[in-house]
Amino acid sequence: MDFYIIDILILSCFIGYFAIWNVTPLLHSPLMSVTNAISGIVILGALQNLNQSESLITTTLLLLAIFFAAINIFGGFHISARMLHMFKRKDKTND
Amino acid sequence: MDFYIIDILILSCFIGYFAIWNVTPLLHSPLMSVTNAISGIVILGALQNLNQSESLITTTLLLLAIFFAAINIFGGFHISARMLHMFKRKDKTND
Amino acid sequence: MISTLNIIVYSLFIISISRLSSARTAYKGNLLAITGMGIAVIMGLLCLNSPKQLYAIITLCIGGLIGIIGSKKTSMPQLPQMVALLNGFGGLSSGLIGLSETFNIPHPTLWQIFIIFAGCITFSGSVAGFLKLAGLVKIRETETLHSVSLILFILTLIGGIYAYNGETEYIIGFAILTSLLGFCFILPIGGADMPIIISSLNGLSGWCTTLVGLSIQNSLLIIVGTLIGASGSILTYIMTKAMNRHLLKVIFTPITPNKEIPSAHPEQDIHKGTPQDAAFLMENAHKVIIVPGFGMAAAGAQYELGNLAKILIQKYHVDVKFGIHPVAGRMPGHMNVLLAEADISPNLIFGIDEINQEFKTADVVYVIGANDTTNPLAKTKKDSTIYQMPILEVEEAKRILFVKRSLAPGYAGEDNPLFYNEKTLMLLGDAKEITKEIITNLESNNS
Amino acid sequence: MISTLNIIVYSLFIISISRLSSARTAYKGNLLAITGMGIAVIMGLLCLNSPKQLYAIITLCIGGLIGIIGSKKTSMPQLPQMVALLNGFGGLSSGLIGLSETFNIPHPTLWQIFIIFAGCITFSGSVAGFLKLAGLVKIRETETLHSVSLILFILTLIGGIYAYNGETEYIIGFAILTSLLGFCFILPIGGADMPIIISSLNGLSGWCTTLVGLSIQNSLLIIVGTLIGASGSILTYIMTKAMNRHLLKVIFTPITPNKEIPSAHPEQDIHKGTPQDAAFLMENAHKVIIVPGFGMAAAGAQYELGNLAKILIQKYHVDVKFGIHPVAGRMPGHMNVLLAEADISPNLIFGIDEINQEFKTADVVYVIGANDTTNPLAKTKKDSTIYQMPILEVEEAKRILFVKRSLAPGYAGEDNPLFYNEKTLMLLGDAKEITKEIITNLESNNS
Ligand SMILES: NC(=O)c1ccc[n+]([C@@H]2O[C@H](COP(=O)([O-])OP(=O)(O)OC[C@H]3O[C@@H](n4cnc5c(N)ncnc54)[C@H](OP(=O)(O)O)[C@@H]3O)[C@@H](O)[C@H]2O)c1
Ligand SMILES: NC(=O)c1ccc[n+]([C@@H]2O[C@H](COP(=O)([O-])OP(=O)(O)OC[C@H]3O[C@@H](n4cnc5c(N)ncnc54)[C@H](OP(=O)(O)O)[C@@H]3O)[C@@H](O)[C@H]2O)c1
Repeated sequence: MDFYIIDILILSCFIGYFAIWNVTPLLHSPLMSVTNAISGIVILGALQNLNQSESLITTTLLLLAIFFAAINIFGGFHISARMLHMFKRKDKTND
Repeated sequence: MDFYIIDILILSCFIGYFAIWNVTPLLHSPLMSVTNAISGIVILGALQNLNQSESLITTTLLLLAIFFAAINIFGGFHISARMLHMFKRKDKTND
Repeated sequence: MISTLNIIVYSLFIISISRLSSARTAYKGNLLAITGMGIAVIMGLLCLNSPKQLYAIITLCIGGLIGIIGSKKTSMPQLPQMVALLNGFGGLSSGLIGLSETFNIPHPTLWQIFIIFAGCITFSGSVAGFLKLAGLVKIRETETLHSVSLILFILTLIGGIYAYNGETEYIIGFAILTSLLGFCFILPIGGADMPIIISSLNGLSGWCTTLVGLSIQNSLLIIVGTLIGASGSILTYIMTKAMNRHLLKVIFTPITPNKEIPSAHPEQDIHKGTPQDAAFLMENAHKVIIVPGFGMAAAGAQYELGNLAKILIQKYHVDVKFGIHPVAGRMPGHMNVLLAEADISPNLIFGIDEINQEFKTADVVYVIGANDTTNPLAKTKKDSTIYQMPILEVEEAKRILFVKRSLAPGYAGEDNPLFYNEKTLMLLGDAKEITKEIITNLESNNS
Repeated sequence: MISTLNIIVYSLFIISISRLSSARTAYKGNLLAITGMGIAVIMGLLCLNSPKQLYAIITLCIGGLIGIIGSKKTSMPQLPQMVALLNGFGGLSSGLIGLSETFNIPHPTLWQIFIIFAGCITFSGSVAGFLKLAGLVKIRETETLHSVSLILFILTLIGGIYAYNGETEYIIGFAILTSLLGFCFILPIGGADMPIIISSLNGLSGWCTTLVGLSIQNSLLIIVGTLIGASGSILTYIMTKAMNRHLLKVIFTPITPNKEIPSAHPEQDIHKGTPQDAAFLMENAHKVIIVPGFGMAAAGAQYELGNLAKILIQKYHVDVKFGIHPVAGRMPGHMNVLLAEADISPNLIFGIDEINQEFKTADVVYVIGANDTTNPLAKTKKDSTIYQMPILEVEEAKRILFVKRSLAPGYAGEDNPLFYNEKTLMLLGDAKEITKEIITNLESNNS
């Protein structure tokens, strides 16, 4: 099973590689903020652990983790949407 | 464990997707012959099974499989090299 | 250890494919793939125990030798059939592995049935493709073959169920039925649709590898197979786009070529020209676009074409460009390989979108052995197989020179109205000969 | 079921990133990513049991609200610091998860130690980056900070070993030490090197997610984390290439800005100009290239720039182009976002390679709030931080108009010889005000 995880790691690296070289330099800022928001997926780890959490301290820590991840996710996607909206508009007026 | 295999399948599909769109149409013929040669990797399956093979019939079938895979691999890489060599040369004379 | 090697092998393969993004890096990319394959095969051989190791090495060497000899004997115009055949061998190999696995156990698994199915289809389909591409068979009774395919399909389904229940005879029967099915299925498909079929089979051979990987739980095979499967499928998609065909249409409405149509126009309707005329038009042109097609490949005229371009550029300072349709030739990218063979600069070569903007300003278009890819019927004739295929709009140029041996239609079996166009000069004859004569004329003139 | 959802989620993420390949598809790409995240979060919430589910939803809503408000309050020039801060929160979240896991078990695993380490470094490093980008700290004692970092690094190592042995206090101590380390480590790094740091931290936050995934055996987190980790790392590579810097050099040889240099040249050495002069030069030019830099962003002059371009094109038929250096502004691609904000057509915007071929034929270059990215010292001054960074070769144009408030150096702390160039006219003042005045002049003239 561990072998498969390593395969998954390597394959994901390749996908990251290909996906990023595909991104136009024009959109490097949105790229950073989108990937930033996506990395908030770590919230799933907090949610998953929250179920097993029994002590107050771990629950608090996990809720804090959820809190910060939520800022990251909502803030990140919102600001990406703001940026990309401008590019979309720009694109429309010229094509 | 099965889940991981599905992940591996999906990720490989994405890599295939990205890799192929990256290939210049100029090289679609070599692409086909390279991927063709690479698909000869199935020879590993034959080799792996050969070790466990006990009857004459399975050994024969597997050796046949090795035989055809070998044609595929050597023929495929050789013809790819021939094609790509021409592109390399062409490239040199113009840059 | 083996797991690390696995990772190295598939990484090398992935990198090698992504190196095909430019002609400069591609050759080394192929070497990477060869390295990967070398590692994998040696790894596989080392895991074998003694006598079998020897057998395997001997088999491998014989097969390898045959492969290399086969490849050496293949000329570039024959490339498509060679690739088809090799592809078939890959599929056959998977099929044999699947078959051999069923002998060890009372009941075959579903994976094994799938492997046998996909492997045999790939094999026999590719062989059928090979025969068609090599021009060794001409099919007229597509209707009959269609019915046979249908019956075979039903038989195969039934055979598959029996095979799944385990009797060795049924499994072998199933394999044979599947092979016949693949053969009869691909045989009637129109020649013009072959690029699509070849790339689908290319993808299918990848999926075979995936299935073998799933069956023996080997992630290397799964990854590499899927990679190739996906890439072949996408290439198929690109080709169907380039020809504006749907895969299902390709398979289920094969073309019956109507070789009779041209007789409708008597030869008098065309304007015949001589190589002298062609040379005159070209040397006085500012811009000449050369549109090569499969006939150029068949005649092996690529070197002459290279010389023609050189003399026009160097002696007459003509702006020479090559326009390549994505399906010109007999497989994707085929024409580019041929032009590369003749050392023609990639800077002179343009794809369909770019070159279609240039025809308007071209004085002469030299259509050499191309036909379907220039056929304006693609825009108008609804019941044609090339209907809505994007074409090279040579009609827009001031003059069109058409080199071919007769007024016969192209691969798609469709008459070409351009032959009878006012602007067209037909140069009937072999592509190589005619181009040579044009060059002789151009060389002798003192401008 | 959950496994299928996982696949959908990461596929959506991958597709959304590949949609960023063009401005046309990017907005929808972001929506896809949001959809994916929505599915994931709802899936996660549904698996929770009752009271905790409520807590989680409330926390999520509060956090989300803060995030959205924060994003709304961020102006586009402030983008870099906002992205840095959000990135830090992502890291903090991972760190907290790692920390909480260690409370459940007698001995933390190696994964957990790694998560805490990477999470805390990402968090505090990003906060340090935020402070520098927002201009809230100015560091002069880089040497001292360097020594502090070294000591902290050794302490963290020791702390890590103790933490691995299990005492809760040690683990918390370790987390605090790591956070301090990240902070002191990033703080002295030169402002000009921030794009590199920000993209590395971006990647690092991805790797944190991977580590959490490895620790809780969740393939979704592993895949998504690695994807982001790899993408951030490659972006870092692209940035180091664009600035010709090595990551290790960035980290270990921070820059001490020498704000004193400019005093060497008295103000008399420069040619001062007025907006009238600028308007006169521009309206009589055939080709004007506008080179915006961070100062333009700081002044919020993008709308004025858009108007300037419009009036020059429409009223004076000038050929207007924008030249954007890859590190212009304060984060990768920053300047493009600002120009997009002002509705400037992407057809007018060119990257460094393209625009550098255009300066030769330009009559006027309007350098507005850019400095380092045009500094010819990058070619000659070996001990400079910008040494060998590719620059926009504005020197090649006939006339250079330089808009900035003073003769102070740019982010890299390097004097700019262009200020004293014969061709240069310095327009000292705020970028927005000056551009406005130029526009007023252009509007009032009747040509
Ligand atoms: N690229 C691919 O992947 C691929 C693969 C398979 C099929 N196809 C199909 O093949 C066709 C390609 O179009 P195309 O325009 O390249 O070729 P085409 O339509 O097949 O036409 C080739 C022409 O060349 C002429 N010709 C043959 N040998 C010649 C010789 N020695 N000297 C001079 N002329 C010669 C033939 O006419 P005469 O007999 O009158 O000389 C024929 O009309 C399309 O229909 C395409 O769909 C493409
Ligand atoms: N793109 C990125 O990813 C990134 C991220 C972080 C750092 N950096 C670094 O930032 C620099 C970017 O170069 P750059 O040429 O864009 O900018 P720069 O070299 O930082 O120069 C900006 C100039 O704008 C002037 N300025 C500031 N506010 C102004 C205002 N309101 N009106 C008019 N002028 C004003 C400043 O001069 P006065 O004070 O005299 O007005 C300053 O010299 C590079 O060193 C780069 O490495 C880039």
